[in-house]
Amino acid sequence: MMKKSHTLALFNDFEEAGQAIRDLKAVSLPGFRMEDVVIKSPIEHPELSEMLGDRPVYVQWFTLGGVLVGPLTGLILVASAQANFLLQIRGGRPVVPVPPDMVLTYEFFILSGVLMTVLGCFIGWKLPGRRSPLYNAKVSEDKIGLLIKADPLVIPKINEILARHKPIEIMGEDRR
Amino acid sequence: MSSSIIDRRGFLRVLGISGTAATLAGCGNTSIESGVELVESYVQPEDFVVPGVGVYYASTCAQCGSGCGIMGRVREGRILKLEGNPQSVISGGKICGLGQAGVQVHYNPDRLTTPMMRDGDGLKPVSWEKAGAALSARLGASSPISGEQIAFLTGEISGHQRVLLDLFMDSFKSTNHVVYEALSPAIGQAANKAVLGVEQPVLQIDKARLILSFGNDFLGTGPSPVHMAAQYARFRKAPRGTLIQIEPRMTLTGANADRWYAIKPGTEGIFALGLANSLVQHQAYAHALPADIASVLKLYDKETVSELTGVHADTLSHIAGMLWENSPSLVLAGPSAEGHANGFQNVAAIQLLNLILENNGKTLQGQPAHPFPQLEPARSSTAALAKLDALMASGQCQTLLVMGCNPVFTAPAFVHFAKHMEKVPFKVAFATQLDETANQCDLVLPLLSPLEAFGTHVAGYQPKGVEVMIQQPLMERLYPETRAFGDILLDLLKQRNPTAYKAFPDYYAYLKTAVTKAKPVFKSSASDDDFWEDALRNGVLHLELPPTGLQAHTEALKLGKPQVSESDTQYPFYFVPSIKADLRDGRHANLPWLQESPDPLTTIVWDSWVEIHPSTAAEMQIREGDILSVQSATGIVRVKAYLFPGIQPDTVSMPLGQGHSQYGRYANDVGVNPFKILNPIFDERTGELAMYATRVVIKKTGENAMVVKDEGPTNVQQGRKLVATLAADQAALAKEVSRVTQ
Amino acid sequence: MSLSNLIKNWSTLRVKRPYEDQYKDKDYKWAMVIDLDTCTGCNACTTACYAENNLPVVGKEFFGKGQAMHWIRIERYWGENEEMEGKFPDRGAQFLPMLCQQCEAAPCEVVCPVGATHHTPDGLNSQVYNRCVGSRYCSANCPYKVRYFNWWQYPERAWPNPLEQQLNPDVTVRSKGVMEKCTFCVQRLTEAKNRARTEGRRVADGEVTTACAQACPTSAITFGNLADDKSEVARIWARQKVDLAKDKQDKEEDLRGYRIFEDLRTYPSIVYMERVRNFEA
Amino acid sequence: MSHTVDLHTPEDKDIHIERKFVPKPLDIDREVSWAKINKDVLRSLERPRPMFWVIFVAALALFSFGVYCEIYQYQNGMGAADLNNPQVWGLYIATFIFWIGMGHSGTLLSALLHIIHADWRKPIYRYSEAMTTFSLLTAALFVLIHLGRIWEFYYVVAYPNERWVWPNFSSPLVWDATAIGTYLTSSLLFLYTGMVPDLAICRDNARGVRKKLYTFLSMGWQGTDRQWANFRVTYMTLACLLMPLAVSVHSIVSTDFAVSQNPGWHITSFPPYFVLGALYSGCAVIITLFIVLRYVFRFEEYMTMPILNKLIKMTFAIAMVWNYLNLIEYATVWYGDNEVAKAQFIYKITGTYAPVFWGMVLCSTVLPFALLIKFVRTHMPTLLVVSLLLNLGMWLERVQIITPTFAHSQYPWTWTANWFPSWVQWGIVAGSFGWFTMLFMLYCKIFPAISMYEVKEMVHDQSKMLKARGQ
Amino acid sequence: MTVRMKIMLVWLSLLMICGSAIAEPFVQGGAIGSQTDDGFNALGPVVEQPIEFPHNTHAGQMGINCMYCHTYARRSAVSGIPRLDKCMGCHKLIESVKDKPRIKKLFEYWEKKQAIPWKKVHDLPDFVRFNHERHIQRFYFREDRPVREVCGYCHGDVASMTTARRVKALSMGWCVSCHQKDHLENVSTTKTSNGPNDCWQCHK
Repeated sequence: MMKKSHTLALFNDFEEAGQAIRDLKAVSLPGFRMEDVVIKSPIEHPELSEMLGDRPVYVQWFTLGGVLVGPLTGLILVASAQANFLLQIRGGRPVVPVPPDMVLTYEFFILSGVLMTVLGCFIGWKLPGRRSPLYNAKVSEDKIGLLIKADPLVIPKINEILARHKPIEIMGEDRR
Repeated sequence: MSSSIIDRRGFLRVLGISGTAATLAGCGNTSIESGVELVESYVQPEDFVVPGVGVYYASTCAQCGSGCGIMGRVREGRILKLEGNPQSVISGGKICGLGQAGVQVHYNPDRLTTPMMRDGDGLKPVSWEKAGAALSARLGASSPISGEQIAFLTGEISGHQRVLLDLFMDSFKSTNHVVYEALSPAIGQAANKAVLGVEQPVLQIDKARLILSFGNDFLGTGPSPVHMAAQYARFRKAPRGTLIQIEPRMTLTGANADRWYAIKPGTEGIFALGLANSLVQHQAYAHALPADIASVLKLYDKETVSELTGVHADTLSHIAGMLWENSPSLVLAGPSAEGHANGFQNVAAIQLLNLILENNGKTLQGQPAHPFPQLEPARSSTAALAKLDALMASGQCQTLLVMGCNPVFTAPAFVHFAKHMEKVPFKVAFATQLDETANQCDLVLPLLSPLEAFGTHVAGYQPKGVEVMIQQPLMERLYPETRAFGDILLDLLKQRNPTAYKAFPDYYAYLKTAVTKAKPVFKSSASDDDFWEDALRNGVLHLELPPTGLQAHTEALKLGKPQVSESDTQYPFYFVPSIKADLRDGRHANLPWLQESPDPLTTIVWDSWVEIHPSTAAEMQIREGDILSVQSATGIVRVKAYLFPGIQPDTVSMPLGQGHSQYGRYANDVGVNPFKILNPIFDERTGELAMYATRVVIKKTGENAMVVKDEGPTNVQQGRKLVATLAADQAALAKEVSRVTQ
Repeated sequence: MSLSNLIKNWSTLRVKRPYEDQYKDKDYKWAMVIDLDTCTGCNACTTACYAENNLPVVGKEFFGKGQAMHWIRIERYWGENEEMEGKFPDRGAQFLPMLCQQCEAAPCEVVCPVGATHHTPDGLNSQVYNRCVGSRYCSANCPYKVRYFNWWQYPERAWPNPLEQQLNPDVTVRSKGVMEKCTFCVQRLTEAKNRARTEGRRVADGEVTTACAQACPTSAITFGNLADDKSEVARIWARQKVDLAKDKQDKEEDLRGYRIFEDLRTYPSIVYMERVRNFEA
Repeated sequence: MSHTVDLHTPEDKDIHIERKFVPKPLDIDREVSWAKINKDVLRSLERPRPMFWVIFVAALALFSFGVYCEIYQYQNGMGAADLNNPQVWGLYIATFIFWIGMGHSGTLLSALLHIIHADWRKPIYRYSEAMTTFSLLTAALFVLIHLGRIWEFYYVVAYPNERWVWPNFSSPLVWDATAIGTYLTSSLLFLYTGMVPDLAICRDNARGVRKKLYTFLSMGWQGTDRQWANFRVTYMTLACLLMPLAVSVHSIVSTDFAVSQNPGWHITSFPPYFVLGALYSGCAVIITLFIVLRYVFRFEEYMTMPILNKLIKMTFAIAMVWNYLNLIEYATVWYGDNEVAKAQFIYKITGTYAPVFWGMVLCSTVLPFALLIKFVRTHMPTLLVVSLLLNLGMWLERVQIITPTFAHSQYPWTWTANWFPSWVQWGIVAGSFGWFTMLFMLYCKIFPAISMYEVKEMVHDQSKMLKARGQ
Repeated sequence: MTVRMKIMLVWLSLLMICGSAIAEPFVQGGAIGSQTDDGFNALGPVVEQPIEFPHNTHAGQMGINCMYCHTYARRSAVSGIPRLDKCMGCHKLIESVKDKPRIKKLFEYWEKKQAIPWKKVHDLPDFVRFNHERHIQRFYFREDRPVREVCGYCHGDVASMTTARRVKALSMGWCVSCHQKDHLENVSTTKTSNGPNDCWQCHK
């Protein structure tokens, strides 16, 4: 299989980019799949993303894991630390008192939830990572970019489709 | 806390690297170390010296004249703490705060470490050879002085030190051994002697059902506070006695009274006679007094007495009623009753009550005659000081020796002691620390601290039988250049009379010989050495003697019309100095523990203050901390005001003991010295200084400063049940478990 | 090991003190009785404590700032309510020696962030100086305000040579920034317990006492082992019907024993005996 | 624009109610272009108004003085602060609560308003979140400063160690430490995660060292659809976790007091009271910073008056709730009829520290009503002064919680009447304000203080909405 | 690395953290980084003593009981250094070694009646109270263990050294690790007990 190549088209607004995606979806080209289309935009645009098909997000599962494991670990850590050999009676309370441990468990619950969520997010982002081969600073300003990965052979065809929707610019790897 | 009371003195010599190497324990080393500190190491210690275990040695407390037996906890050659010696009847195993602070006399950072000699304006350290030469030149064998030319001024001194001192003075054919205690009870003693036949009757506080005390602070500053406190504890157990205190300014004892009454200063005798008048109305006491006295007593009716003393008339009959309901009772006179122009009269009148109530032999007893009267403390008096002062002023006195006495500080301003002292060409002080008097001397000789020296003490107040207290070193001397007072005296005596003292290489040898010689009196059959060892181990030689009876000389009382001195418009306030249990006349102001120990009644520390009743303060718009000028005819001091409810409204009070200028870092520049504003008023009968008779005027200066005290902004309990009080008739004291009564 | 300990001893780790009488089978429970009727307020105990426990003398300036270090302080009240009654304190002053109450349910213990203060098996409220970080939360939480903080580096100022030689080697000299308080003279207790253990016995009544109790001229302070029924302290507690584990005592009118702030449920180890006054006088 | 609503009542179909919708000023001008947003915000990283440097240098000076005081205190002991036996905490803990409290509004603005999709938060949430983070850092500093042995602070941290000892998990201070640690970590992560797209913008427009910094921090963000999708979920999840966390943090801080038996502290309503107080003081600070940033960085177009107006309304609402809880607290004390607590309360309002209490009442209870006046809401200098006074009031509130309780506790003997903090204490407290301002200003200089991508969304959404309405 | 692998890795490390927390919430054998193979060995510095005392001769070759010289160990908190007359007690009579330089030094000290300034080798921080008496009573007298084991547990095999050198960490974790063990109460029972776990037992 040949090494795939990229192309990046910049559009002025979401509608034009949407049209381009619709067109891309309609055609069937060898060596090009819809999964290889990536939108790069300055803001989030869920409708546009939905057009690309179902792209699942796993972050919630990390959160779930975090909020389950965190409190359990926290509680066991706290309680077993209280019950170690140098255990100390304090203020007439039991050595392993429940209310304070609950407070700490709660904090552990949130902390590990947050940590795991962020962790999951970064994994989902595939960050930190290298930049993909094609990038234009304008996508962080006001342009919408479509990054398409495909066989080098079909790239011209794809560019053609993209060009229909008044892109400001189409960048290819060879042109860099 | 091993209570093995062990006595050897040998351990002092064989200590190797002793405690002097020990630094601030616990401060420096906070990690595991190797090869940094030295191990406590011994050459040849006694068997009982175990590193890490404290050993207790018996000795005698020299902080005041009570002669309490103490025990010192010694570890690694350092004396750490003093406890009471249970062998001693006087202390009964207890100790007061003043006694505790004895270690700070010993470890005081301002201790005198070498002899000092006058060089120009200041004192310069010199060697003992030089100091000894100067001393020999003046007081040696060839000394020309004698008689009135030499004077030895000391504080209360007893035991063999006193014996040697007397011998020393004898060698000069002089009787000028002047004993001056600023707070001496001389007036009371004279009155007691006149009425009861003894200077200081033995009190049985615990046996009394009712104590009526006219300003007698037996719990704080009496002749033997620790012993009296123990008696007081028994007095408070079932059947619980009642304490009524009548005084112008509340003392510590007054603060513990069941009922406290304020009275105009100096009228205590009138009140006592008023009581006597009421008592003799009662059948049981009707014939207690000779008719002539009884008839004059009639002048002292309730109303007159009430008007003169400021005490409500009903109180008089109430107390009289209490007195005849509760027998045996005990009526006591204290310094605030004694220290007046009519002080003798006051005390005699108060003792008259004891006679009426037939307390003699029950709660008051005579002290048995001491088998060694030469060891007893010499009586002090201000009259003797005045005589010495005159001697110095006239230039007759050639040599003045001072020990344990600081008249430059404690003598009233009108005596001009410091000025007259300058006229004496050779002045020697024996001291552990420089004070105002020593600073004026030409030669100052450093003494061992009481915890380093051998000695004997005999208390002036012997509560039970007779005790000779043994003082022994608890520690090796801190400073090699310091010497025992006894040794210095002995050296001088040897120069005066080489043959008589040949047998004694040092004061220790003298003491041991002298004490063992007394063996027969103590009915001991032990060998000399064993007797001596026993004495050291116990710290006390006790001889059980029955108390003697008291006499009744009602004629000593000169009765007249009840009258008081006219009120003085220029000086409207009575001035009542108060004696603090720990600072006394100021000789303990150099001890940081005592400076920081709050005054029990005001909780003030590190300061002087003037107490004024809140109602008077409100009239004069005085708030706490306002700096007032307190002015008498003799002098003026500026001092902070403290509002104190336990004081007669037209009276102000100041604590004694502060106001030092040359007494080390802890005493200097703390407070003011009220001795300096005392007026020259003397007791009419004895000629002693009347300390409580001064009158003053107080003025606001407009300045204000914080009063440093433990008490916060409130001095009441705010209803929070901190100290609960139960009525005596409700408390089932008899059912209680108590060690005190067992 | 800790986890297994947790599982194995779960029930004992959940014991609430002191109402589930934990001293029943114990050898020691140190306690005290202070008789306010015989306490004269003379301050001998305070000075004895300075001598025994290496308390620094802070000096006038710091005392004035409220930074004194007296583990036992004698309080003097003029009245029980919000105002003093009458013109004079007719019934004398009300003295109260206040020291750490060694509470069984001590408010200070719970709040120490580092666990520098805790309850020892013999019923003392301990303070471990080298663990203390100085958050002062314990003092903030102490209803009796008997904890004292080292506001300054006192050892540098309080014991100029040779005063430092008086320091008790059994007691740590505290540096700046740590909390301290009355320990019931734990160095004496430890020594006595060790000796008794070596000799295979329990510490006898009267064998060991605190510095304050030892000095007290009127013997107003009694110290001893509450776990020993025959000790004087235990007998007084029993006679005064004060139960360590109760926060409200059902005692008769004529009994004098009470504990301060019992209603705060701190279960103090010090019983005060009411001051008695003859109101007929 | 008017608009008729047909109610379709079955009985009488003729009834028509006419409603008038007054056009509200927009939160932000919808015509502003995305490129301009980038330009305006990025400009703030380059050249602020000179006032920025005035503020920064003043803060630096204040901070340096605080550091000097802290060194002095470190070397001499806590006595340098004139703390004493009952007054063991002084201003340190009061200021600690103040800073902790301040941190709560950032979360409220960013998390709570995010959850409920209140769009007006978007231009202002970034700096309020930064404020949260820095005020937490400052608060954590006070935890250390007030320790007698600051060099042993790590004893409070639960970490496995050779000595086998652990911190005391029953101590509210350890809860505090844990809660603050959690909150600091979480809000830092929240701030950072939310900032990644903006960091990418900065990266794309920066040069030199800054470029390297932004490149490192943005970690290769490209704004792909996957990244955006994950971002949305993450951001919402974090917001959901942060809300209960924020509530728990300040209620835990309140347990420092509420679990103790001291009169004036042992109050059940303390946790909500603290949380509301926290939000209150935070909102006040946000208003202050709003005015400052708006001026210093020329953000007039984004931090608009309508947004400020909403903020002020929210502040007012919170102030009223706080007032209510305050009243409830006193009512509880009074009705609870505990003599000691009552005496303490009376002391608080009449005793030595009564000026503190009445100062609080004036600044935090009475002054918020000034926000009802339009002039106050629209006149920036006045509003600045008012918001600063609200802050002062909230600081006084913390002081009046702590100092009078120590001064008038259970135990009468240790009451204090004239305790006053020393210059060292004032210096450290002042230094903390310098430290916070310094950090915050530095942050705004280095990172975009306005969330660019969200303002873009806002503009986008607004144009969409208006388009839908047919404008 | 796939997303899945990353997820796996995270879960794995998380499990490890939890595992360590549950099993043992502390680290044995000295502060992290200072541990040696068997846990607690931490050789102290060489301490130069005034006399290079040969423990190996006395305790090793001649087999003298430690407590013959360190006699306070069984009755005091501190074991103490032997008093000088103890050394002399024997060495006065041992003619054969009198000329050795170390013994000459000893005699010099004795003549001067000066204690030998031995340096502390095992010096615990000042806030720690270690009681020799209790440990000796418990393990030497009650449990009847050999003296070289009882003393050697903390001091190492001194019988093989000349002057003593610290060989154990003497750290708190080390003390606790032993206190926590189940020690036989005495020779004849199987009943065990731990050392005290109360802070105030060792801290003052």
